[in-house]
Amino acid sequence: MTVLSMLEPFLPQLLLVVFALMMPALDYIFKDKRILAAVALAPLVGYAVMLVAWTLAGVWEPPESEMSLIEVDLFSGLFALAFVSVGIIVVLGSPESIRQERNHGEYYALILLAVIGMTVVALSTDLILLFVGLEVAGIASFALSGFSKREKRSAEAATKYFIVGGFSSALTLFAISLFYGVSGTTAIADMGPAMEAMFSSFDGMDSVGTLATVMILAGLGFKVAIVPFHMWAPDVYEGSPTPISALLAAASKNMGFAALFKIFLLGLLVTKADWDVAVAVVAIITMTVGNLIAVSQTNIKRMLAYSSVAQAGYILMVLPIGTEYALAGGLFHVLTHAFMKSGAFMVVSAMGVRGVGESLNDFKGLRTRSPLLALAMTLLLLSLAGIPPLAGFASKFVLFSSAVYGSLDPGPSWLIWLAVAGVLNSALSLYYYARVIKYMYMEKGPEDRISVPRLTGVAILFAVVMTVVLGVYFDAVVELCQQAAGGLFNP
Amino acid sequence: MIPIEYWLVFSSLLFCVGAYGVLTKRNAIVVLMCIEIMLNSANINLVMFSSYHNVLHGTADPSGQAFALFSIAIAAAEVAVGLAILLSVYRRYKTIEVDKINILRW
Amino acid sequence: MLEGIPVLSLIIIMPLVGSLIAFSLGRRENLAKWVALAFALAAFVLSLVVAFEFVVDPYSASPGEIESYSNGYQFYESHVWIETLGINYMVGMDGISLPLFVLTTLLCLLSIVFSWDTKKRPKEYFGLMLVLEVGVLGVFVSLDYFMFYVFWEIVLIPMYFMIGVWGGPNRDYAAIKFFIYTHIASLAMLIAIMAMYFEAGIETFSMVAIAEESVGFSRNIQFAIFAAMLFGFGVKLPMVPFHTWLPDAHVEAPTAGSVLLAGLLLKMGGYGLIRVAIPSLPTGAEDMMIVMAVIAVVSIVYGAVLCLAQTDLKKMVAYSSISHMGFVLLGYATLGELGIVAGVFQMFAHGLVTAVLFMMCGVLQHKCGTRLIPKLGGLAKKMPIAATLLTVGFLASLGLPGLVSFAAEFMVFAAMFFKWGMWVFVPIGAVAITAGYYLWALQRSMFGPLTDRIDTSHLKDVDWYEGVPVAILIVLIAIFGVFPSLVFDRIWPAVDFALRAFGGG
Amino acid sequence: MLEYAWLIPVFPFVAFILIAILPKRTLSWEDGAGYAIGGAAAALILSVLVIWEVMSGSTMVGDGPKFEWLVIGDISITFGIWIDQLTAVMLVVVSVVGTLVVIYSGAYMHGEGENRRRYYAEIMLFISVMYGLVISDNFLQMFIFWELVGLCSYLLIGFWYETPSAASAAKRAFIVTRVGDIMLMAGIIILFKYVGSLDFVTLFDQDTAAAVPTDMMVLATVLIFGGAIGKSAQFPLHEWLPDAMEGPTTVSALIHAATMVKAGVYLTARSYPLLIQAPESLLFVAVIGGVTALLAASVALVATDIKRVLAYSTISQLGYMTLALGAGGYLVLYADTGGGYSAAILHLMNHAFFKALLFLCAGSVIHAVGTNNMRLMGGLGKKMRITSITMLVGSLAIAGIPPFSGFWSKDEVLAAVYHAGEFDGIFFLLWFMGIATVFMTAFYMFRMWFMTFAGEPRSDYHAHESPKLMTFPLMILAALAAVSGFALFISDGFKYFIEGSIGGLLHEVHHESATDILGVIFGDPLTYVSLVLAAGGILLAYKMYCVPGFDRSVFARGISGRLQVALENRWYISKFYDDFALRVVYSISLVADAFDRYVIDGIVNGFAYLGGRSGNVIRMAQTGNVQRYAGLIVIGLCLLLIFMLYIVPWGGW
Repeated sequence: MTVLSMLEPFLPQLLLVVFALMMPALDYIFKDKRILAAVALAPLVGYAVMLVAWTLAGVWEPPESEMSLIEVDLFSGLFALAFVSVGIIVVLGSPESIRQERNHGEYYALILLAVIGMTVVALSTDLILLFVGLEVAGIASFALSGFSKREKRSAEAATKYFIVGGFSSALTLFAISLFYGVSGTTAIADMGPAMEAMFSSFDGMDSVGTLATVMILAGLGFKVAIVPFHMWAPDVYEGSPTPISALLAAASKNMGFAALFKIFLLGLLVTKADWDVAVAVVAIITMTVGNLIAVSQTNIKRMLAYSSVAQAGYILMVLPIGTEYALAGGLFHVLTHAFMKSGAFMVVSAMGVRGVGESLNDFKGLRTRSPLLALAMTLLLLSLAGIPPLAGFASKFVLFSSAVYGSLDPGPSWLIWLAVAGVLNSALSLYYYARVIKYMYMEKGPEDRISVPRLTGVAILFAVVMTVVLGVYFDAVVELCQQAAGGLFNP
Repeated sequence: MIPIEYWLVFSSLLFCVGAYGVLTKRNAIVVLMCIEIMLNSANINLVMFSSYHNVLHGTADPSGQAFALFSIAIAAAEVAVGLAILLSVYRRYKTIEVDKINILRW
Repeated sequence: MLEGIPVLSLIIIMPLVGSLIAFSLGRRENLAKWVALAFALAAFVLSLVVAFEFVVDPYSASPGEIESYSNGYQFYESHVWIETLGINYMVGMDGISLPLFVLTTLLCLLSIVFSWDTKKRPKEYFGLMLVLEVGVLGVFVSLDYFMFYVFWEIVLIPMYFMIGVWGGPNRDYAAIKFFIYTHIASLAMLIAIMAMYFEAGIETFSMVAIAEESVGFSRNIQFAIFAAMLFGFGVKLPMVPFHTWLPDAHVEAPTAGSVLLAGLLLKMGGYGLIRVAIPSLPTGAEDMMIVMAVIAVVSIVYGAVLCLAQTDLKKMVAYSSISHMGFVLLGYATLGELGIVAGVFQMFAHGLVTAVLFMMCGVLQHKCGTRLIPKLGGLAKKMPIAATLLTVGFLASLGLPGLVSFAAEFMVFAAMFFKWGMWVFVPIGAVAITAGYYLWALQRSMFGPLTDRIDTSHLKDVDWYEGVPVAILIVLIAIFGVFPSLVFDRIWPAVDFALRAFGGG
Repeated sequence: MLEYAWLIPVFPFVAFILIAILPKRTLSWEDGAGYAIGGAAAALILSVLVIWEVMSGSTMVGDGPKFEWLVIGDISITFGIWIDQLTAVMLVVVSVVGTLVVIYSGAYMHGEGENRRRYYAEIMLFISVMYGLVISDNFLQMFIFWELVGLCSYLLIGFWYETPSAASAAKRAFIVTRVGDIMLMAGIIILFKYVGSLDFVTLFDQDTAAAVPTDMMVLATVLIFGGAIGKSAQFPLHEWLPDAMEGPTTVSALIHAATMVKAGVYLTARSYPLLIQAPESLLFVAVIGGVTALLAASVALVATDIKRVLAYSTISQLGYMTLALGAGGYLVLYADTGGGYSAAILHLMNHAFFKALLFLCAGSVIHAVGTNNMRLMGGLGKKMRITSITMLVGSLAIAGIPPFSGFWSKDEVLAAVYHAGEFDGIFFLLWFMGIATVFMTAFYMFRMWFMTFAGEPRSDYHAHESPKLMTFPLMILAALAAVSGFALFISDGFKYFIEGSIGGLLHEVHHESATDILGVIFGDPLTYVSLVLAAGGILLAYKMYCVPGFDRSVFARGISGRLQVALENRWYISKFYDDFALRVVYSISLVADAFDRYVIDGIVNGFAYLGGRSGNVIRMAQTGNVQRYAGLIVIGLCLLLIFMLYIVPWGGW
């Protein structure tokens, strides 16, 4: 076999790499930086189109490759789609929000690299590749979060992100090394059986396995920002350039979930009994803490950060439930969350572009200042709160109902409390989302009107449309998610 | 042949040393180095497990060592980015003492 | 004349279109009320057509004899919506939904007329009112749990805005309290729905299909699900002790908001109980029967007692709603045909009566600038029409025979006596208190010497857009009071059919 | 033509609608008095035709036209009309008094201007629903009209709503009677449960009535009589009636003397077939009646408001009727005679006439003097001849002086009570109460008459006889009050006639010729006892209030003084009610309100507060120091490890 055929499954990634490398060069050529964005957009859109085409055609037979490091299946496809769409939204929103910065080339290059890393994580079926993907995305986003040279907070965000990130990638790596030790393989699918065999032959090994499980949970928990590994998230989301906050909250988080799903539901399902309660507790704590703190925030970006912590808690439900249907719900929520969150951040970014701050008070009377932005924000927030008929409700519906489903016998009945905690938290979250709406619609603000920046507007429109569409008609998506979940559970 | 436990203890200690450094050292550079130490402790594990593979699992398997190489490369990249970030921090804060860098909080 | 016309969907769409147009009016804000009026009127007329086309007792009819009829529901439509989860767009109407459905279109129309002189952000105001109408109408005709829930939640948002934007001084608190409190309740209901869906395990959210399965659920499951539903619907009803959102919401809400809130939103709770909870979960209902009865009686008495203490006329009316919706729950609690039919009729009656009361409170608010009883007094001299209308409203609300509420209350009491004997004297006692607080309020606000605590120099009587809706409602109150069978004849066969699970019918 | 009897309420109702909605100018004379008189007169003619039919022997009990009001499953409630002798008598009473009062109002309400339209509308509504009540053939239908007459009384008492006392009196009247109505409703519901129908024709069938358990029957009948207690102002719910005098005098005459307050007696008489199933409740009825008669009469002794005197005397007379009904039930049960029953109904009719007369006379006096206070009157006899004479007739009638109507019926009542004593000793006690009441009645009536018409004016006013329009009804009523007692002797006698309405309960109905009746009456020593007492009362009144120089202060001292104070405070009963309503009920409601605000809502807001504030505490962990974050990661990691290694296996999930 030739190298080429070996690389065939990586074609999209290679494409992205090529463009990423072109970027700095183009930076010197073009004065109008928006062209860079257009160029960066090209491979992303291409990839997205390809994914959609594959999905519609229903062909997910991966090109045969000797080294089974990756699996090009619907599961990875959906995640890739989420990452790419977020990438598109972010790139669309960027030129206006970073126009005072220099080195746009690097900026777009880094975004592309981050997307590459994420897609690799989604594709990988092997711990090595998984780790590589995580780090590629991670390092790229470290740099991105510190991209804004004028912002003091940006640099601080980068430092914190980098230190905590490095720390937890060390955790991840150590955990992986332990897994490798006890299972003797780096192929995720083979881990489970091998570990069982190991536990039966060597006593004391299972506690090593537990240690590894906890460490990987911590390491990846950093990416998805679950309590208590979430502390970095608010600071970083607040400090980074807003489009990057969107990237982190919507895409990077989802990458973490891709890894978590793969490792826990593909690799560690056999030892589920050991970790499901713990993860359930973490999930409940996460959503509760996230929402409680979000209530007391006055900076929208920070509030959104905590809300995405809470969302992480919802999605984390999938692991302890651990059923196909639950995973479908998780995937669905990952998708919808990508659109809702990136959209919300883009609204903040749009206001930033027009020199309006990002604190709650800056949203006063947005109804009169910019009806469209207000409307978009309202829809996105209501969707985040899970109000029908919006995407957030649909995905939460599937997610929570999977908990109810799991709790009915024969399942463990305590799963119902996940659903209860979930709905109570949605009600709690409604408080701070509704407060923003109140500020926009029920408070008097400055009279001057805000025009919506064009490109950002397009990005927001994209997010909003997806939010509404996925809420009103989500038949196809749910079906895809179920297929994808099925693919992961019984390949 | 050295008992596997020794290796495990060693790598774990190394890991803990690194972790301790990350938590306590105020100079960001030192923190950076400590992270490297942690990564390397993991690398030791990988290599060791790989070489003890047939003891544990009865077969030989090089993927651990390959993994180690990957992670070393990644670590290098990470350090590069890290140092760049620290520079830009130093430009604005005129310090790289991590506990001084706390505008963003609550 | 309705062959093949999806008339229910048409009626639901009507206000939706209207609201979209109203929102997109741009600068021509004063057109909004006309748009709203037009579409609300259209919906109302259509619903009247439905009411006349409605077959009173379809259950004995031979299959295919009635146009678009499916086990118990007329004007039935069903389209696949979310196939993977078995969610369908499924609407239909029976004798239980018909009165409430028509009531909805009527009250929306009248409240639009009533708030004719709204100056503040009219296009949003009327648009939201129409959105609300969409939600309520949807709730009353959906036969699919998912869709039911969607419409149920849609209702919250416009009401949140109406309170929050056009509300009184303490509107922020009231609005968010209403929003979150009722939202929590809906979520409890949501979990119950999920549990029913999976326990039934037939891959569909159709109420009818699930009901057929759910009657067979194990006693514990039924009990748990019913408890959740009772909470979910009970908060809307509202039942003590989950009622405290109501007075705040009413006191702050604009008049039309209060009318729709008390006239329609409360009914959603009562409707849900009889449409979903009780028939689908017979043993669960039986196990909760006593709980429901106790809560109902407490609500009736407690609400009435609280009314005595109120100084704000509107707050008094709000508490009286708690008391009167207690009758609905009490009727249901008997789990007998008589009681449930009476409960459903009580919802209809209360819808008409409470609308009058809130509208009159609104009139006083607009004209006198206050609703505080101690500040009012002797207004009958200055505004005789208002005084007359308010008096009739109060009398209707205290269950005066010949007016609409009487039949319901009498039947509820009868049903309770049949079931629990002498306990009936507890709620019956509340009737005297009811008379007490209404007449006392009337005496202090309308009779006696003209007050000097407010400037009554240019006090004028009701305007046409206030008087006409109230007058229409009062005429209806009288008509249905004298001929309650107009409604009862449609309700009881439906209830009879719904109670098959109890061996009834 | 009985099946057309349903038209009787229709005419006044039409008049009500016309007066209510017609534009002002088309109302023409007196803002609608014309329409009112027309409606009332039409009803009167029909009523006379009805009683004519009935006297010629045809009734309509349960076989009249029906209207299905409400059907739920197998429960169906139908409305219809029920016309028997009792109904006929009530119809005549209502229509005669109603018509005369409306005519009288034409002059009396002249000064009211704009408000007359409201007045006539409400009066017409009242007359209409009163007819409805009388011809109901079913307890629920009766209850509906029962409540509606209460409503009309509320509206008319509060006719002068600007005066606070009127407004509050109206409210009190409605609420107090409402208490009775609630009892009535409960009674109806009980019957509904056991018989499954509310039609008289079903309920009065002794076999179906037997379906009700005895104790339930007692309860039901007592509750139904509770309704009567409220409406007919029996003790202990009688205090609203004196307050009701806040309304126009015509209203008092029509509603609170002649018709509505009789509804309770009518109801009791109507439910006789049920009552005699439960002797206990008969006794209850009798005792209440006796007590009421005595109590009310005693208060009337000291009242100085001319209308209040009449109000209390009304209560007292109603007590007579109830007493007679209670005793009559015993007679029906054990002596197989309708004596008490017929006496009650006869007294009902007579009282309607002479009490209406008295009220209208009082009205014309007030019209002339402009005050209710008898202390300021006196010496009107010369100025207002017709009024004074007609009022004298009325007073003689109520005092029970032959041959005026009151004598006959009151004597029948007392005889019946005494007779019932044979079957239960307590009736003797009640008889003594009744006989004492005779004395008091005579006294206070003539006290009133003397204070008003005799002697010299005690304040300066320029009284003059009222216009013809007012005196004409007075004269007619006076004639009726004088002769209506002779109904006892018409054709087969009133007794025979009225017993027809409870025919089912009596085994054999015996004719009595006029001569035997007279023989019975004047052959009985008790008759003379009551006559002597009545005469004594009149004489005492004459001594105290007509002959000058009598020192009334002797009564103001000692035990009688304290008694007098108690009487002037109406035995403190209404005071007790006010305190109960204001102190007890209202404070309970205030407590409940506080509970609702601070406890129930407090809990809700407490949760909200926790949700809102606890975030502020938790977020403090976010110090901004990155090493703290890393430290938390390690701590969380360790906690998780402990949790998974130790707690989870131990917890046994």
